[in-house]
Amino acid sequence: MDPVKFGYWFPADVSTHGPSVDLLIDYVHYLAVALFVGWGIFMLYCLIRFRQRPGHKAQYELPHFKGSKYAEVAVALIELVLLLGFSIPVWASIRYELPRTDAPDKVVVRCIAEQFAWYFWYPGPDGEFEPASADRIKPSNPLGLRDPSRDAVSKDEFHFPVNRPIVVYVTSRDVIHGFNIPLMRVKHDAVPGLNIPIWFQATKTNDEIFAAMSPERLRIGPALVGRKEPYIAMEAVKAADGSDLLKSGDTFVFGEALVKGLTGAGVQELSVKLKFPVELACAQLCGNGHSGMRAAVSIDTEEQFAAFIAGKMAK
Amino acid sequence: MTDTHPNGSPGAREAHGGGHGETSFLWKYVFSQDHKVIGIQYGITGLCFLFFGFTLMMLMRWQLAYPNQPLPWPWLAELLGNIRAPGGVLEAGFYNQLGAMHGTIMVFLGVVPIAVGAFGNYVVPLQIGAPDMAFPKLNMASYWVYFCGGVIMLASFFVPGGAASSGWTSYPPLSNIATQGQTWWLVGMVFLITSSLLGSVNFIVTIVQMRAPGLSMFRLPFFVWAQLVTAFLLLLAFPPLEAAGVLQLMDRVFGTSFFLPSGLVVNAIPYAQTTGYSGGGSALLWQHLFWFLAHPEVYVLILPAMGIVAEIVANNTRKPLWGYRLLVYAAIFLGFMSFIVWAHHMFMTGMGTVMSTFFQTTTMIISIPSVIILTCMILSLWGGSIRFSIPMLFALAFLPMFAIGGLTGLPLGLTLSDLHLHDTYYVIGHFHYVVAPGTIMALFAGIYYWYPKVTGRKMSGLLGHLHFWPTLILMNSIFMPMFFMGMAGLNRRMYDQTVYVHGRGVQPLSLMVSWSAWMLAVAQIPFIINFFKSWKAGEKVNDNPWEATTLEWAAPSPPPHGNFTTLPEVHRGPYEYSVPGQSGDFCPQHARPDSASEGTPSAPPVPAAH
Amino acid sequence: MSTAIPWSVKPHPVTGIPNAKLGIWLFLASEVMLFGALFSSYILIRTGSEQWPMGRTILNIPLATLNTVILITSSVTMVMAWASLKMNQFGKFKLFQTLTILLALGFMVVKAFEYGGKLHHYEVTLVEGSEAADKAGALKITGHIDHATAGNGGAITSWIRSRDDLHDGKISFVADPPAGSHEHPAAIELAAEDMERLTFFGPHRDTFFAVYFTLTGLHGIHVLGGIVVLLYFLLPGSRMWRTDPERFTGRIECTGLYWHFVDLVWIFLFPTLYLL
Amino acid sequence: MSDHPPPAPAEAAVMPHGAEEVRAHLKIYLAVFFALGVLTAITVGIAYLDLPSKNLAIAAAMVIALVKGSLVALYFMHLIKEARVIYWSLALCVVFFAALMALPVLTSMEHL
Repeated sequence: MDPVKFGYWFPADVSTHGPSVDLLIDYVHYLAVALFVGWGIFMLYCLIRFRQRPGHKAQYELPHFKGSKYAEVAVALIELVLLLGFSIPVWASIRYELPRTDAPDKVVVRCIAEQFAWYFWYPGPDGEFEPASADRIKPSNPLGLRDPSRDAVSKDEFHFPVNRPIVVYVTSRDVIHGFNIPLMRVKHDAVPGLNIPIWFQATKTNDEIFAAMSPERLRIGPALVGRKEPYIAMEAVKAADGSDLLKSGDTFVFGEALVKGLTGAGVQELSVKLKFPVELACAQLCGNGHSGMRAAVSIDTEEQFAAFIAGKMAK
Repeated sequence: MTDTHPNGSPGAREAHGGGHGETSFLWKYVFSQDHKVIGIQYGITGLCFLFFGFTLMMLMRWQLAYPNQPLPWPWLAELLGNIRAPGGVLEAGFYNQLGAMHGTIMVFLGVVPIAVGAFGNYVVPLQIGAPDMAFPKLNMASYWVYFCGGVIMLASFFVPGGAASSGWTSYPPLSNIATQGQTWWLVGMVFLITSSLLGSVNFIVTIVQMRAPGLSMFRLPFFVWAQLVTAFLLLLAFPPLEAAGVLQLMDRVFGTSFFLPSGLVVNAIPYAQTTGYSGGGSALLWQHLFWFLAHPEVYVLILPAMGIVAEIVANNTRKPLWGYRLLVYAAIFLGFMSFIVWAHHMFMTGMGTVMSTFFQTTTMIISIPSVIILTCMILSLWGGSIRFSIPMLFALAFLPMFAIGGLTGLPLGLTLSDLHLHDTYYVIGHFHYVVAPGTIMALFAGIYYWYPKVTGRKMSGLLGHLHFWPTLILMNSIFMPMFFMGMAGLNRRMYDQTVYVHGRGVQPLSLMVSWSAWMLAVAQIPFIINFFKSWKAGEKVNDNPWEATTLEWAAPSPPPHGNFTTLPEVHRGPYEYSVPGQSGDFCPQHARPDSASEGTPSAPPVPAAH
Repeated sequence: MSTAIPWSVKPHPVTGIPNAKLGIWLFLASEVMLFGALFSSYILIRTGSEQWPMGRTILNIPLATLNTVILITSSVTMVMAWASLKMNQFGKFKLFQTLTILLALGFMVVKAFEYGGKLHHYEVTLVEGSEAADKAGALKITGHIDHATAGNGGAITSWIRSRDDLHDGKISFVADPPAGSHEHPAAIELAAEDMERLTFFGPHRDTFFAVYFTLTGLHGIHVLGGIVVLLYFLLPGSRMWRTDPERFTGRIECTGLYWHFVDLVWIFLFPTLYLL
Repeated sequence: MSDHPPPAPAEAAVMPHGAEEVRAHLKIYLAVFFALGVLTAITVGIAYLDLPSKNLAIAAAMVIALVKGSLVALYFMHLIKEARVIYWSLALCVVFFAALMALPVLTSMEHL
């Protein structure tokens, strides 16, 4: 697999429909750049050739330009091709085909967003979702299920198996949120009152992505305290007194003590990898905690996914 | 000739002056009914709001460049107070207030009032040879209603909980459950909408009814056409937002549920338990009503800018605009289509395939007239004798900047590519290219261009260059990186983008954007100096310093009350530059055919000062 | 000499109308979009709702019909007022203008009764399984709070959204007569803990009432605005008749256009809210 | 008072409501009033008829309202004989009104 990099252009792409999204974006940009460069060269040429100078006079009447008409027709045609060839059919297929045709191996998940957390709700072994009611909501039963032991509910951690169609019913219970996994080119608003199905299929597991990802140098500062996402240290750090603060390969979460220790040891940047490098972000402004409304996405193997569900059921 | 003049007697000016009676300072400059004074009022107020909105953004940029680090100056943190900036670090809620109010202020209190209120008010009656707007009292009222709206918006920063913080789009239910500031925002918007409605009625009537004799619709300068289309957009697109504002006020004040679906759970408690709300509304209804306005609003922002650029390009290439009629038809078509594309802002809300196909098709169609307008303007350069005056530099910069803004709209208008780019920094880059390096550059061009008409003096060229070049470069170094940030998948409205690994990847770009933004503020200093200094100390110029053809240059500078000393009569189209067989290179619209053929560049004779 | 704005009185030779007439029509066009947006919202919310009450089962049709007739009549008197000016009969103008204002006021009075009836009508949602619910035989009852018998009934003066707003924790409630009967059942005592939700028929009660109050309220504001304008032209504004009759007639024509538009809106509000 | 008298023939051509003509219109106003009253009675009557289909009832009520509205607009507001510029403005308004009425509800009905 290609190395997974972050920044400056498309992020890595681990979904089946992603390449067509990227391709369309590329094509539109080819068109845009061609037009822009064409205009730009023509404009610069005009500015130089027709600058005001002694002896040069403006022409009242111009030779007939056919070029502009051709250019406009060409733009319209290219847009038509992009529209009819890409956008409409591919969009229709990724938005509609699967939830309707019953794929036997599909995984159905419900995603419920709230300020500021994501809940992922999987049916238990019976394959049915329990009835839920807002009146039953309490910390131990965040979705208000009739019998919380019969379904699996995960908060801020989204597991699903690789190479299988995943159907997610996205909704929100307070304000509008945006369900967005940039690495999978998946995005949809979570609108209260609507339960909207979207689907996608992953092509790489979390472990493969992790292996292909280059480590990042994370700036150490007080802002890290309280972050929930687990990291894996790529270098060992010794505290000021010589004891091991972090060993290479350690899985850890930034806590107050750790950050203090790192700062005390004079560490400004730390080489780490995210344990779950695929992230789910909120795309719609949803309040003060909007930017922190993050969930980890884990693309599992079948065994990992089964273990995950079993673990959630056991609780 | 003046005796049979259907537009007024030779004494129109005196009569007009007599009409307003009072000449005290208060009535002459504060509650003036003269379109020129009102235009200047709009302009100054709009520039102040523009500056204020810019300041809000500079604050935001600190948090984005240096997430969670205290502000560099303790006095600033102290000024903001402990609620807004505890320990000098901007608070997330305050950051959202800054974001929401930056958008609102820039669009509704800054750019539109300058583009329409200031330039439209000042220039349109002059360009059509009218003594004033059709309804001077209404004109005054629309300024003061706008002013009140602005004061309400500013005051909302000081109410408990601060200003509106749900984005300039104010999507419910977030805005429904937001603090009091949102109610102030809604009331302020109702004022601003009312002001726009009054103004647009005035503009349309003025342009339709009060053109000078001989000034047929297809002899109107393109700027007037742009203002006419804009006025229709304001007239017919704003009321739905007013309706939406009323509905949200009902929701917030009287507890209705227009935008609240049943079964909401806020903070893990059923919302009905805490508020007794009934439910049954639709969260997306607001988006429909909002975007029904806000998409045409994009063209309200851009059309007057195109009008300004067209005037300046024609004047500084010393030749007629290429495809004048095509430009006019394209502008009308653009205005018309802008009413039926709005839901491309809502592709990610669960829209079905039929409607999304409809809206992406109309969106692709609307790109055609934009391409035509831009192409016409660029082709107009061909065969000219191009003067690189300061207004022309800004106008020329507008063309590629608007092109970038327009072209980057294409991937957002197609559902499939919108899938990745929706709600990311790409969107921010896109519409800022249209509005900031696009429209605002055109507004600067307009200020430099019409300044001699307003004051009788030119702005300094040296300071103009010092303003233009850094502004052009910095505008690009602010907004170009945003496309790359958006491509990387970074969502907009993020208080702290370093929460995400893909956000950390583009954090250096964020730093670059912030520094460019702060430097852009510095780059405006020459403009501010120029603007105020030239008022009294600028180079004195004659009534038509740019040797232009349109009617505003037939009036004295500054034009007196009632505008024209002799009422103009129009004999030709708006851009008769370099007409073959004439010695001068311009032929004003009002020059009589016989005197024009004599080719006196400074024709017609303008009576001595008053 | 009032102003030198061209075509402020005489019609423009090309367009055939004076400025103000074009202005008022443009304003009305924007009003069409304003009410259009509200109607559109109404349709969207109604089509999206699971059930929607028939307006005529809740609202007072006779009063609304009366109001329709009043408003139509006022439109006729308005057009007659303008026609009188055209025929140079200032006395008749004053008469018809006065009649129009009286009819408009009549409309508002009827409206006030209609609103008042709604704001004093209550709905109680009873707690499932409570004694009161068993007694009433239903979870929701509508009716009036019996101010005479409830010692603290007077405490309920303002807008009540939840039972927590009750001062004394209980009310005496007279339920509506059952269908087909006109006899009110006897008052019952309801304690706060019996009630899930207590609300009058105000805008917050449900989306039907939200739509009803918003649309009729906004229309009512338009009527009030019209009354102010009509009064102005009946009293101080009519002095202009002596100095500039043509301009005055033009102003009355514009006022009339506005007033007919208000009538027009009601013509659509009446069936969509009350009858369907 | 306006100090620019327009050419007299133009005025005659565009001002249809001379005193005589207005007098002739009075009968029309009363007829329209009568028609509006009758239509109001019909629309209330239909509502109490309990038509078999809800859509039929809506259609009937809307048709009557449209007729009534047209009468008011055409006769009281003189739209039957009005300047072209007003027709154009209103035509524009009607198109956008139609878009405003149709598109949001169509979109929401097509929601998944």
